[in-house]
Amino acid sequence: MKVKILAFGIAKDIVGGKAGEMEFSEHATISQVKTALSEKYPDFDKLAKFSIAVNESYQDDAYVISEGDELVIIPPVSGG
Amino acid sequence: MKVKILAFGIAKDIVGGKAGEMEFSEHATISQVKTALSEKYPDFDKLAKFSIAVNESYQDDAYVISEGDELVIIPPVSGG
Amino acid sequence: MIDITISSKPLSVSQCYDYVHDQRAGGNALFVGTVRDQTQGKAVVRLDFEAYKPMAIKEMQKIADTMVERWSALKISIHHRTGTLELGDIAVIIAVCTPHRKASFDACQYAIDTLKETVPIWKKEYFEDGAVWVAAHP
Amino acid sequence: MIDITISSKPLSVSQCYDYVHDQRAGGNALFVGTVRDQTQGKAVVRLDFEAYKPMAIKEMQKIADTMVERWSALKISIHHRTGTLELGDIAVIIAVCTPHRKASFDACQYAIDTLKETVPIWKKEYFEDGAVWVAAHP
Repeated sequence: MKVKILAFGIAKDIVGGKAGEMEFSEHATISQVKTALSEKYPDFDKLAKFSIAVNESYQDDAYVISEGDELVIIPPVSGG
Repeated sequence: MKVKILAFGIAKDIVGGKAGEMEFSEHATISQVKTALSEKYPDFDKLAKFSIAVNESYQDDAYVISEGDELVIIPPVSGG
Repeated sequence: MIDITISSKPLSVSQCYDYVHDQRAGGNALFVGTVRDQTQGKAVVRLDFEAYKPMAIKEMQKIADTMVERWSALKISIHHRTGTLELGDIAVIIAVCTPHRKASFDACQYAIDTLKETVPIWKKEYFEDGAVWVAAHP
Repeated sequence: MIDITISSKPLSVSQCYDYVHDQRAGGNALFVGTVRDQTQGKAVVRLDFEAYKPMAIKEMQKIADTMVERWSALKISIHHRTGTLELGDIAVIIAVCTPHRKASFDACQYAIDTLKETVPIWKKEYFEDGAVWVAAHP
């Protein structure tokens, strides 16, 4: 399935744009999403960490994504 | 010797005015000043505590007063 | 009783204080984060803040909810700036009032510490010779 | 870099913030103490603050000196009100800026805690049925 991905901060620089789409198998987990991102964009492995938010909430590695989810790549935050 | 005494807060109510004078022997200590005050105005013993400042600084019980000192009775403070 | 704003316009300390000001409260604590002129000895020229706004608002709301639960905060104002900031500009304001003062400090400090860990906002620091996304790399 | 005021006129949070605001600082902490509408469940009508002004200024200066020494405070503003205050009025403002944020909270909390112990200012609380000098009796 095709899933929409948004990127912010340095993640936007790494993927080369704010919004994109990636192809994942049905029932893919966040863990698989992160692995796929690191394979396609090796610069993600250089980050202190990165998280994935789904529908405006952080989700852990075991979370299963669904068609229509909006995934957001959250590199280390630095507000304040 | 006669010494000028200022009183603030509840101390002003106890001694019945903001400024007064009391007679002390030469080389009287703050400890003796406090005892004399408690004897003359028993209400001082009802306070949580009271301190004496001399020339705008707290002084401890052993401090020896001199002619010309300005003693200030400092009941428990409650600023802020 | 919770006022959360993410704005590209300059932030106002008195606006946040006025919001939290309450006769039921004795203690008001405020934290104001401003743009420093240097980072580890290197001169900063300006900053950019980028926010994932809808999620940032949700995460700030969670922080405020915890301040209410844990420290009985009566009113809370959290304002964060986005866009380009010059030296000395205000990046964030947290204001909170509580019945007693100790709680106001604890709640305020919790809020800024947690905001810096969880709220999806990113700071890019510009130096004379380039720019970096803060905290991105180990 | 130290601004100490005892005044019978209303205090201003933005005035204190503006004083401490500094490009060398990343963290500004402010504490604002206001008149609560009750004390231990009893309705407060108004307050009077009386200060032994010259000594109070000296003791506030000592507090500020310690904030500079112990927490590298860059600028400090301590304003205390005297006279009659109504509910919600500001009794005290402490504002401090430090290079890093943790120090600003610690310095600010030290200042208000110490002010309440050492600075010769006295608060009289007025209730419907009388008045008391706060903390006078055990």
